[in-house]
Amino acid sequence: MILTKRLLPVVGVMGIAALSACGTSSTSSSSSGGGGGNLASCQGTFTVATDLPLTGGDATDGPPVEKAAHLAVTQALANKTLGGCTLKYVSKDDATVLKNGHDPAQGAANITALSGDSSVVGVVGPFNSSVAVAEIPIASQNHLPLISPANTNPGLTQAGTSASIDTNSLYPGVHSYFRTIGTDITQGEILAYVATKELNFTKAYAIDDQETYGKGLSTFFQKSFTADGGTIVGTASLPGTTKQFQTQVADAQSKGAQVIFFGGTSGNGCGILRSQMPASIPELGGDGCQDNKFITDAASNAAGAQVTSAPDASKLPTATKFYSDFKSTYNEDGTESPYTPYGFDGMNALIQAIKAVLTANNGQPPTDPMTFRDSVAQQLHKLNYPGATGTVAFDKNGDTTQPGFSLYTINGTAWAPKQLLTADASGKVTVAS
Amino acid sequence: MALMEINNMVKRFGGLMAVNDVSFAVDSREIVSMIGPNGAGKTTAFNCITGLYPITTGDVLFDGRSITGQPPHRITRLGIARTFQNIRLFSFMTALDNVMVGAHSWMSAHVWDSVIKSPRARADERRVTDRAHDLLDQLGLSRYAGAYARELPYGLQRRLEIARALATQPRILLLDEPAAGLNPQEKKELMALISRLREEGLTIFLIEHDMRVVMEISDRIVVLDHGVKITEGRPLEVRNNPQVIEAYLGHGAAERMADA
Amino acid sequence: MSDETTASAARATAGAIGHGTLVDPRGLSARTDRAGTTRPAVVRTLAFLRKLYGLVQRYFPQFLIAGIAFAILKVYANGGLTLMGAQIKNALVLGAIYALVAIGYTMVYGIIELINFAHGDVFTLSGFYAFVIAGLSGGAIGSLATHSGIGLLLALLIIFPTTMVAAGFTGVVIERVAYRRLRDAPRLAPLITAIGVSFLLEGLMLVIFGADNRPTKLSSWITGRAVRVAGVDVNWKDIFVVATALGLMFSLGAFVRITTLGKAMRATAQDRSASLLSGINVNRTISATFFIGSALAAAGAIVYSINYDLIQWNLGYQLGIIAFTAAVLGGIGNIVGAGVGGFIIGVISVFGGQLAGGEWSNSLVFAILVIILTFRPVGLFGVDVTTRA
Amino acid sequence: MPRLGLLQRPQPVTPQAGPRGSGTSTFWIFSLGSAMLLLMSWLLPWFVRPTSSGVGYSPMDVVTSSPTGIGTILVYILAVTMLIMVLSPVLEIAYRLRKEATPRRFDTLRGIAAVIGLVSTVAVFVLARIMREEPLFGQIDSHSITDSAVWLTMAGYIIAAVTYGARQRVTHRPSLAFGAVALPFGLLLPLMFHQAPDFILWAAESLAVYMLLALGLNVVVGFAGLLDLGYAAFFAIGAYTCASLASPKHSIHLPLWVLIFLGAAVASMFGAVLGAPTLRLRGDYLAIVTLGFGEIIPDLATNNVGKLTGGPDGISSIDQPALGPIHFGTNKEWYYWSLLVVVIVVIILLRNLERSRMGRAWVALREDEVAAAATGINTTSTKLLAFAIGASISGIAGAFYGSIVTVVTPQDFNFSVSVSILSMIVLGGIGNITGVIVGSFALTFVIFWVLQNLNEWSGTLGQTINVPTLGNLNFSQYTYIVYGVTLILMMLLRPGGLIPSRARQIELKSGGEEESLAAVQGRA
Repeated sequence: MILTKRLLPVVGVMGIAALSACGTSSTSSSSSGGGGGNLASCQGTFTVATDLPLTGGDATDGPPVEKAAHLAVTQALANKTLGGCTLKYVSKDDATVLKNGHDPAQGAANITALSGDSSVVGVVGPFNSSVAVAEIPIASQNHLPLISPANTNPGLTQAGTSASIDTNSLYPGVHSYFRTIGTDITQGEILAYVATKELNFTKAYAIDDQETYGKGLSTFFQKSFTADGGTIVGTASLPGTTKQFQTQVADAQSKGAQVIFFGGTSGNGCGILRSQMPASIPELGGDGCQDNKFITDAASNAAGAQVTSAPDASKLPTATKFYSDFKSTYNEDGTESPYTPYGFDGMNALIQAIKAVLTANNGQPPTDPMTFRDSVAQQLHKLNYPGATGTVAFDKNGDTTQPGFSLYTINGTAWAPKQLLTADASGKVTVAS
Repeated sequence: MALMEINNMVKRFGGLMAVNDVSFAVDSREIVSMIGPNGAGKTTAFNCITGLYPITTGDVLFDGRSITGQPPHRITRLGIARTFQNIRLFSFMTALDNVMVGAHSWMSAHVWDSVIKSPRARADERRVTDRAHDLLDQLGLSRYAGAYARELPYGLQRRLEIARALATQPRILLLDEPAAGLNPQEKKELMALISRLREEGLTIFLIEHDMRVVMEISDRIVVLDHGVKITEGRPLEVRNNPQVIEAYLGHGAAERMADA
Repeated sequence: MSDETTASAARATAGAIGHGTLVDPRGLSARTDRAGTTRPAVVRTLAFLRKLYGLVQRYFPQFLIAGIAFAILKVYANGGLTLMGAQIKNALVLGAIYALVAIGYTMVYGIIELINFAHGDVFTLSGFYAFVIAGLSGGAIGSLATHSGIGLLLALLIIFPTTMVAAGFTGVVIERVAYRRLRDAPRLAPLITAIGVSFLLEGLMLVIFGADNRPTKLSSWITGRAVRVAGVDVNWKDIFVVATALGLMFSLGAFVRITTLGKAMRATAQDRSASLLSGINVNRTISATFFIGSALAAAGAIVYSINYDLIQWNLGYQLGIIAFTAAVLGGIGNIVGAGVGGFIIGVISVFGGQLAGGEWSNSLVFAILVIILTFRPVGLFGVDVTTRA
Repeated sequence: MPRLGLLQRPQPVTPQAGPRGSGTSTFWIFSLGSAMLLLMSWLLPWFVRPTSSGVGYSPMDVVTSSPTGIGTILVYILAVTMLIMVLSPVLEIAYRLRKEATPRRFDTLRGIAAVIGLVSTVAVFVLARIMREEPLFGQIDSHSITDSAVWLTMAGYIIAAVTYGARQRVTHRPSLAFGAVALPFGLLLPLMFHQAPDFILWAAESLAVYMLLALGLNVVVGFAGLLDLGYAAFFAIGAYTCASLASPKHSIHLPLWVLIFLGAAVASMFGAVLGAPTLRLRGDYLAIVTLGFGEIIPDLATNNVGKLTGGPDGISSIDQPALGPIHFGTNKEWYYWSLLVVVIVVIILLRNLERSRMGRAWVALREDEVAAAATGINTTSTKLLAFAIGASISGIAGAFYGSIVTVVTPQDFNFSVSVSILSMIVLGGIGNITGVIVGSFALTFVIFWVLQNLNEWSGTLGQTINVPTLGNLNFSQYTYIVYGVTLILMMLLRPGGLIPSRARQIELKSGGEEESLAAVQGRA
């Protein structure tokens, strides 16, 4: 009786695998078949989840990433990446109406709920650094792997780099946090390089949106800008609800600022600031500004903004397939947010880690959910996976091993990547392309 | 010695002198009435004495101590209780609760006692409840104990207000037109009540329009007109004072009266 | 039942009142008040606080004006004439919008003593009306406006009346549905309803127009620099905003003073029941008040869109409170006061933001709100009744 | 002998009349509540898992599959009795509309249905727990939803049985009946959903915390009649105090059980301090001043005053307490239970207070400030006490909130939080503790559970029936509309709330002009 029960799915799975291999031979490149034959005997359903801002003021950020991550799950299921085991996909929204966007408390509640569900083995998210600050300790206590496609604040992983984050206190349990994107240290260095070396500015005015991400990025930019020989003529820190920036713009102008830097997201006023600035002064910003919302907000004044953001993957040969799959699944380009492929890679990294755990465990999931989660985290550290954005691998802090950012400018009515820049450990910026 | 003494009290509203340099005294266990035409400043004087209005200049002495500038609740605690011209009961509290509110300042239970319902608070509540029932009982209101104050007939509302004032354990009771709106029978009962209160040791100071009531019960009468005290004396003296007649009936009235 | 009746009847027949002691003998003893033992230090502190309260109450306008003057001079000292000029321009533009919204608060409060909490959201809603109306003809109005000077005038002549009338009717409907039934209820009932209306409007706008701020595309209507004074670019837009606000305010002032309806409004504000007796249609007068107040908020929303090119569902909440602050600053019920209050608040938030940092400008306005309501609820220009004594 | 006027008066009002309206409301709320629970127990599995595979206990399964085992038959019986119970209020309303009383037979039938339903529910529950076997139910899955549905059915039936079985008692002693139903229901709530961590979190974070907040605000608004629109500020003060003292922020780690008292003390202090300037103000001005404070306090936190608050990111990694071997971080239901104990204690203490000299003083103040002052009530200290006590309760709520959520940010305490608490007490009944509990339950359930989960449910439904656009519906954006409509409708139609305190109801309908002592003195 037991034998037949075990055998049946094996036969079924093999049949489907063979069929899919025949039908679409190109799909199996990343899933690398069923791995060990013992994976096929795998039994069980695990849950993978995303936690991203999907509604409210952040609705332009989260949904494409969520779709990309969902796509990764769908493909893994179709490809039987985990053999006989199946994946359940849960999408959590960390935005609330009362905050009109991402809400750390909601994020914490989501992670708490996901942690409480013993079938959950990993989460892709969060998007915002302030949410990460709330979520990481809970995930750490519950051994739950978190893979962020968009958190750039270095204080999340590297102690002593952020004034507002006590990194060590974020990990009361195990270290289970990873990210597929570089940190603001790199981003700040690159932005300062662009401002001083490429645009030849010496006076900058820095505004931030008071959040973890924005304030952090602004601090790193100021540091690097000063180090590169520039002067910060003034700073301002304004709540995300701010709609009038004239006071600060006038202040900046009177202090002779050649460029205004905005550390923050377009939901918190990056584009509105641009619309209220004189066209003659350019605006410089980080990845939080690089979205369509910026362009609609900035309206006729949009040109003249330069921002760095996640490396543009849309031209990478490794990402071609992702973008075509995305297009065929959702009938959207997936290019409006550079983070989209990072969500895809994050989820794939998670699935690959799960697969590695299963393979190492003779095709069966560890019985204790905590052990399972711990093993997934360990496998993530070891991972070296060819993703859409390049090789996905994490260092001991959980940071990506290939930090880099692209510089984007407004070209007509859309963002256009100008160049890819990377920075080494000493802060030396090189133009990669 | 006078229980309550008002010295040169002045109350000014903008340019209007509502009470202008009024002085008089009320002795212990005396019934003193204050009369005067509408707008003479009687109620204003009441409000000044009980601390609802700050006095512009002048002084109010109670039992030899100045109470000028004290907040109303402290004046009440010192022993001055009052009723209002237009009845001000707590309409949505029961009659019993109204009286119990009167005893508020004589309850010793601290907030903490109330919160945890300590034995002290219970004893306190019981004592005050008993006393309130007793007061209602004696004033013929016991069957209304559980009714909202607004549900009481008008005459009984007046009586309930007196009960509430009595619950504050006053030494002097200030009644603002207690007979207003009462029928003759009720007025008679009111006069009996006031006499009895005096017999029990209370001092009464009242404003009243009803001359029959005033003349019958008052020991002394203070007459106010346009904020100024025009005379003071025993009922008979006041009744025949031409100034008073003039104040009530207009200029020349006294002569006409004398002629008639 | 019958027992009780006979009992009380028996008691009643014994006399008006029952037997026993009415006067608590303890009450007849002389007593010193517990508070009489207050320590002198406490007494002195209280006296000092009272004196301070009195001082602030009496000299609040002087303090405020001195503070503003100091702030302006400080900015001048720090950043020179250009910065000061630029900030004054910003303050006037912001103040003009606050003033237009504040008038609605002040009129409604003046006439029915209701803090129309939803007024800020009527402002936002009007912004969306303008957005919709401008977009209705497939952007024809917009292209008309950007075509030529006369085209712009035409476009403004279309958008202002339509939006203002739509907003006015919204205000009237709100009053009719939510407030009228509660006109004689205690003050707090309509206030709670007003908060409800505010939330309902915000919710509806959120659902219909989405959570993001919507560029209204009106900013391209008026462009260009009018004049450059001391290094400050004064744009046509800025002039337009301030001129519209002042124009509307003066016409409203004239309207209230001259017309029959205006007189009816003033009469109703003075004494509603007396107005009713003297033949004024109070309901219609109140409706008219709501109509005018909402229409002015709509005008504010249009100039806001032209100047800032954005509207967002929850914009009205904070702007509403700031405008309300302006209204109480000018003395609630006082139309001119509300206008002046709007400009003062504009100056406070801009210069306060410049000096203390932008993150403090909201707190500053709220602190003004708390101080003015606590110390001088009659506002800057109202004569305090206590000082008359 | 003179006859007394007293005797000629018409029928005196007897004190025993009592608040009848309140009892009837309680009865109807119970009816509605049980009907909702029963409906939910049916609909929940259907919504969440539209496929009949895996869920044995779903109405869809009952409808689509042929009866085989005892279990299925039991479920059929249950279904019929449920239908009767759910429909009976409808029938009752139909009769009421025709101004007729429901026939006695109807009561009997309903009683029988209640008993049979109760028995079969218990039977289903026990069978499902003991033997998860095929012959009984078809396929039984230990899925959370199955369990929840069974628990919900049980709760619904118990309430229905109590309500209908003891109808007279419910109408006459509403508070007692309410306690008898609410207490066990409240205690069992986490068990009903013990496999749904979302729900436990809702119960702890939203329901229990907001209930506490609503009880606190009720002291200020309901008892003392002072409309406080910035109540979230005190919540913030409590939460920040406790977060600072139980997190790595300042490396201080005090246990929650100490912090509750500390939070209450600090918040009440602030309550008195911030209340002081409002003492002389009229009702609506007071409301706006408190609103101003409600805006300033989170602003101060955002601007990181004195480097205490951590700025816009707030304070994170807040400690989670343990009670012996139970670690609250992993067993969130213990938060709920401990909060429930706190809520019950607070309710008892508040009832004591309400019926004490302080309670009377508050009502007196609310009704007539001038008369209250003239009756010896210290208006200043009485008002401040209301602010302080109200704030102290929110301080307790804040301590728990920080601990449960593990992070506090200034945005958690904005105006909409104050309004949501206000909506709860307005919905339930201003000034009435029972009403406040009902109101906070109803609104937190709708806002923080139903609306939030509808997104997910409709998404799942959309996936299954191939209408993926269903997943794009965002129900939580209706939150503001729910609050707004609640406030407007309640004020217009039923100002006393669902379960009004009798006095408040009449008062709000036909109250006169309030006149504050300050206004009187201000005339001077």
